[in-house]
Amino acid sequence: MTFHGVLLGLRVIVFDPKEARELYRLGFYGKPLGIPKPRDAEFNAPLELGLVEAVYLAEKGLLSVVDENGANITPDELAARARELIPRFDLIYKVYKELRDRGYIARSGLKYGADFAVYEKGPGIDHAPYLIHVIEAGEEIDPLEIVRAGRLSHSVRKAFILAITGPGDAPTRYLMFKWSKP
Amino acid sequence: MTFHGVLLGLRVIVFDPKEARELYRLGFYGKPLGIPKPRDAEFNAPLELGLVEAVYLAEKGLLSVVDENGANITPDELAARARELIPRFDLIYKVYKELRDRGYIARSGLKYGADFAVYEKGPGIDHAPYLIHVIEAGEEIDPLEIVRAGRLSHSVRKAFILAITGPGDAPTRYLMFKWSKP
Amino acid sequence: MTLEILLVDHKTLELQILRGADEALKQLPYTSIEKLHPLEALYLLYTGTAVLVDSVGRQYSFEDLIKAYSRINPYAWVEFEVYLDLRKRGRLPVPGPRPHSLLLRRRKREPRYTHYILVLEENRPVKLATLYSFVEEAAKNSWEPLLAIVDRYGDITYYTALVFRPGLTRLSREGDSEP
Amino acid sequence: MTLEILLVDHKTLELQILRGADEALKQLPYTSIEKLHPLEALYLLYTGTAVLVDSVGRQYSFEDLIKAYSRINPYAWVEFEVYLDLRKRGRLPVPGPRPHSLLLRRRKREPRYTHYILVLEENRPVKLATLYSFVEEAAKNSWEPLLAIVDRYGDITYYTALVFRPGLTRLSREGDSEP
Repeated sequence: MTFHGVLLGLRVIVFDPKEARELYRLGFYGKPLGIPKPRDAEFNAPLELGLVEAVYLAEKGLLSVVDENGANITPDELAARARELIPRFDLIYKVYKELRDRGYIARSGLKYGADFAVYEKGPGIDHAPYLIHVIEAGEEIDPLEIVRAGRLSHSVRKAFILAITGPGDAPTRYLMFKWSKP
Repeated sequence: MTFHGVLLGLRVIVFDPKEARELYRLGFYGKPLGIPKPRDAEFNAPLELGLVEAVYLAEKGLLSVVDENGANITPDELAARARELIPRFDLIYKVYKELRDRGYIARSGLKYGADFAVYEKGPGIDHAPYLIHVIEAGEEIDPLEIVRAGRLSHSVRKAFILAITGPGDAPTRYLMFKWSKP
Repeated sequence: MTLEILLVDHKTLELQILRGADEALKQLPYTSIEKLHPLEALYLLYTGTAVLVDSVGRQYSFEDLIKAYSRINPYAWVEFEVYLDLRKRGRLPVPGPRPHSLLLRRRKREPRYTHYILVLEENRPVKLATLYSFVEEAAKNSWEPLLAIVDRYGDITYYTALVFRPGLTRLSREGDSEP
Repeated sequence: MTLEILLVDHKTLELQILRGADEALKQLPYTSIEKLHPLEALYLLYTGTAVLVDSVGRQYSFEDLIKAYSRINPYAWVEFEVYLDLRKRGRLPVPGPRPHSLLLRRRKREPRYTHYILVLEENRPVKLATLYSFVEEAAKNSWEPLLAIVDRYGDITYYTALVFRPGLTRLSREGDSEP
């Protein structure tokens, strides 16, 4: 089935509560309006999608998006919009897509200071998410990046993952770090 | 009096333990080798200065610096070295200098994920430092910067300070934020 | 439904209470009864306490109104999110003196405002001059300035702001570290 | 002082134990007795357990040796910091197979190594290829790879590293959040 969203500013809103519930149930996409921590998919509210998720669902053909005036927005147009507004959108999207395609539940890690929070089963099911920090790597990385990611992840888990990636087809490599005392 | 330091890589080391103790006592400058949290200035170890502190002390005429071979390094040469190695050195130094000149104890906030930890009396005397995040401001700021600084400061205090500054003589403006629930 | 709102102008979104002023007073401060703000109408529509019609009797849903409001205000959705969040916390916000701002009272019948809220959105840069003048305007009126920052997934974080002057502003002596 | 070290070569910092091999064995693993690494000599000088002289009898201090070591190794100071920190924690590191690396045993007399440590310094970028090959080399030898990251004020943080392969690496089921 196709879900229907409206692009309002930096967000895509699925207004129909039935569609909202189904889309959330499908893979913990989005956030129901006014419910910071949904217990389950039994809410009765519109669903708010970030642009990263919205582009992913649109490209999969699961989401059709219109603007405030009802005019259709193609997945490419949506991605162009996201690229304009979100710093490092292409890198973040690339990692998001790979993780979702592999079956992980990838959600915003923003409230933890990370790019993503990744679950194997889902929020409320897994004990705590793994935090992913997307890093653009040339040939080199400043160890400061590792320290900073560690500090941001500290309150959630001892372990965090750096997704080190580059533009285009450059493969993404993942390094997991765990704070340790020898 | 003048203290004597040796530039080794990214650090300036004051080897003489007596000088080390005096310099630490002078305003909680540096960190004694092998002592992560000094209780007082009664340690018997060399003192390690970061380049920001070292440039400040050198420009004040309090610190004379030589390289591994004993050749003299001027404050300007030291600053040039720091500028090469430390991202945003000029902005960070500008804020550090202003805070120190005003009588605050400004130390590294790196372990908290901030640029500085600022004390009125000193570490171990004040209950907890205020964390300062230096932000380069054009005309605008992404609110994301505030959220990120807040997340990094969260574990220390509810309040943190953004030092918003620009190159040259642009005045630095400080905004203090405190996490709140209305 | 006892509460009926009239959409006077499709462009400016001028709104009036057509029927049920008594009911409206249970929901809103008396100052809002004469001229309803789009955020207030959105809230009444969202909670199902009112219906919205135009002069020819056509009915408009919450979705219709938020789309229309988005056309004239790029912050429409996030402002509503903050308004809704404050209502859920039992507060009664009213639209403030500057764009994307709200004012709060301690209690419904109290004339004085206590908090001045500026809605900000991640990835929408804000002018520093705006931040400063907001904090200063709040100080002048003895309101506590609050930034409501909505991140790109709809989570809201509130921060009290104040201008810090090195050497002049005293840092608080007591610790206020998190529990 | 019973322990005397000879500086064989000023340039390469080749070092030998001149006197007090028995004393040295209390301080160092037996593998280090024949050929002393600059870090080990620095530690013995720093703790005041040894003196360092050259072939004409000139004496060298801790400061002299760390300056000399800095000339041939830009990581000299931070490597010593990590070495010292590990010794303070009761561990006995030995120089590892690659530059800026150390190996750890569980106990002094145990032949097997358990940890492989790479010293990194903030603001000194490291090649990604270096990080990967380090983690892989550790895996091949069944050593736990540890990064020792020294920040620009001398604080050290240790991280265990592993390559994560989406879809293949299992995320641990139990929570390991901080207390």
